[in-house]
Amino acid sequence: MVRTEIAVIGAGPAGLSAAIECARAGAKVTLIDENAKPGGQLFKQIHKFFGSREHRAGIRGIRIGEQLLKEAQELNIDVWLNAEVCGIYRNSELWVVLNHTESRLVKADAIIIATGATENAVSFDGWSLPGVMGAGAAQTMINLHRVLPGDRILMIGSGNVGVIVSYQLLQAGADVAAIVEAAPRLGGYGVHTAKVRRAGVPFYTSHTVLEARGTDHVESAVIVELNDSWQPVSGTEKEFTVDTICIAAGLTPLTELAAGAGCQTCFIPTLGGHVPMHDEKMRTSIDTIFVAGDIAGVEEASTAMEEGRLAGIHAAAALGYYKPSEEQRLSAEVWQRLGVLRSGPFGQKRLDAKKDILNARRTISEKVQ
Amino acid sequence: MKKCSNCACGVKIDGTPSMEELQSSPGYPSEARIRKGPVAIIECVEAIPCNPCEPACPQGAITVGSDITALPVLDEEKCTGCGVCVAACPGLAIYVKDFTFEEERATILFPFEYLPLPVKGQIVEMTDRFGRTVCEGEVLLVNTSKRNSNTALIKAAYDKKHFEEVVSMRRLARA
Amino acid sequence: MDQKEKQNNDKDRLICRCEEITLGEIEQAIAEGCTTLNEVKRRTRAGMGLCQSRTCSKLIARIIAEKTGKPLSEVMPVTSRPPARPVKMDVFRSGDCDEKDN
Amino acid sequence: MKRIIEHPVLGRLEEAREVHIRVDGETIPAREGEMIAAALLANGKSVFRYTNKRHEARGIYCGIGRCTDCVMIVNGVPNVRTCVTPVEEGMVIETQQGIGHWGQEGEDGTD
Repeated sequence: MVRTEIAVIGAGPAGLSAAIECARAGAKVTLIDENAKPGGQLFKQIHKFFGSREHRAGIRGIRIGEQLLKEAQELNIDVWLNAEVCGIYRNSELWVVLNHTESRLVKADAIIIATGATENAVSFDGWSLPGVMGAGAAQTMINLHRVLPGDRILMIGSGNVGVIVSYQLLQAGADVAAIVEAAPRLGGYGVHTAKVRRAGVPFYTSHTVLEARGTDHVESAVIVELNDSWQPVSGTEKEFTVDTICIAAGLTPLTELAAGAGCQTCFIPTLGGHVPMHDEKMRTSIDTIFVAGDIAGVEEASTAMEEGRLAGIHAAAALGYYKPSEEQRLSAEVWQRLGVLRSGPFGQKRLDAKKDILNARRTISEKVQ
Repeated sequence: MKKCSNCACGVKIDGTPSMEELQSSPGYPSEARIRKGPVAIIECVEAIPCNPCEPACPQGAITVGSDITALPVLDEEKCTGCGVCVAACPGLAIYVKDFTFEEERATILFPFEYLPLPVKGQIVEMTDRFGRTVCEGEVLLVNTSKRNSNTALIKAAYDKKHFEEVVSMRRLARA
Repeated sequence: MDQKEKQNNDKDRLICRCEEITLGEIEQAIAEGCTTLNEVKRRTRAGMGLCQSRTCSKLIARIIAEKTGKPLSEVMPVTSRPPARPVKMDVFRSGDCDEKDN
Repeated sequence: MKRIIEHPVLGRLEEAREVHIRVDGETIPAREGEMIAAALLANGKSVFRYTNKRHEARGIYCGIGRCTDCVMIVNGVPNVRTCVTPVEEGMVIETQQGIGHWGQEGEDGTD
């Protein structure tokens, strides 16, 4: 059995930030990730981030990832790679499988779960054909592995992921035939949609994908218009010759470890579905377990990093590494930056949803008392 | 694409802001200012938390304010059209256009993140907000300064008749 | 394609990619009384494959919610148990697993 | 399907040592350390397996090891997630039929 003070699960933007804060506070931290490289999905984010200078606005996600890794290295954080956390026991023990072959038990005084989210599916005829993939998969292929999954792409979903990945597919040298959105209005930021629109990519609002055609690979895609009650209007089908269909239909928090550990969840559709209840300190219904990033409600990398910091500060404080006054001061700084990121019409919805989680957590802790 | 293709549906349907949305936003310069010479055209019409344009401007001509979700406000008298904001905008939503470049031609400085890059003197297809070719353009400058972290800045001259529509150039075919 | 033909086609549409369970099979399970993800899973094997329902659980939840009128919050989630990742049996003979047993 | 050599943001693809893997009996080049799925895509292969019941083609779907759609038989081990398993020199990879099988085809050296 390996002893550590704080175990952080997931080395994406939230987990890295959390581990950095824990180490800064002086805690012994072990950062565990199932991938061969740390960074999570951050190294796929090759666009410049929004926010202000304190959120590293204007810097590409991939550079922010490099900065975080450098900080983690300078703080001598113990990083375990190719390490899958398969279960959490007794609120403090992690079952870790190394390189798919070897079991390890890690005992920690506090655990921060930052496992991120998984892409939602959309089912349609032919959606299991090779060539139909998550938008995130296409993004992984082009930006991490530097391989184009196809030459001509149809994107399903106009949220930020859909439009950003469309833009990045164009940058990688592919063509994007169209972006299809079931809702009557586009989901992503206007600056993102404008970038792909001026590259000639058309948007089809109130449309959905009906079918992927092809034998062993996608050869074309059929889309159809939706009426006001979201039903397909027959006769409005359009066929696009494409070799790839990307699905960007939102994300769902990866809560299996938290739920398996016994953390109570609540259902918040705006943030992706079931999320572990947590308080202002990012602490779940189990006192030793914290969450941060997309698992705590799907937002974006900038907010994930701030939440990671919060979880790190409070986990370290829970182990006595900060005096309450210091903890409060550091936490207030992060909350201020989070408040800024959650402002405006896009942020407000997430802010309200976050409040629902905090209220749910408060209710259960009152019940306990 | 639905209902109209040319149109004033706006950014949430067409994906690109309509002229109405642009002209009623505080970052879009007045007709009078445009006629005086190079000026920043800020095509940011949606309140998102973002403000790198503000500190980037050496003239202090762009204000977002403490609520960084506010739209950038252009002080068109202070703006010299220097173009620093063009590369600073993470959304690639700022251009500098010069109506006074020549008798017949205006110029645009725009961000471009595709390969291959054009070369100085090359004739390219200038495109509008919908990606349609509007007219030819002559590339005057290709700035690949490291400071802009791989966002190239391209300056091109094009027919003044299309002053407002042109925002970019068509991607060039890959070898 | 007329509406009926379309509906028949829909029945063949895959929902669970791993176990190759169709919309028709899931609707059948619901018709037979399944009202949660866990119940549909036990009845049809949808979500029991290699990916452990990571891809299809939300799709199935929506189908159940639509057919039964139950809110999504009550239909989801599936019970999570270790291992959270596919693990080879060999692993149980390795390292700390032995230690834990002893 | 091809490698992205020049990229406007990421720059030129770094040189990597070339390794060779055997895919269904055919030797193909790969970049050392890259994921099997990426090497296959770069070589124009997008069908990684055929399913058990409907015998339908499958390939990359999630690309990050969650969906298990891209599994193949790697060095005689079935159900290996190729999108998160790096290539190694001499690796033997087979298109998986159904639930696959243990042991390599042609292990006796006849190929």
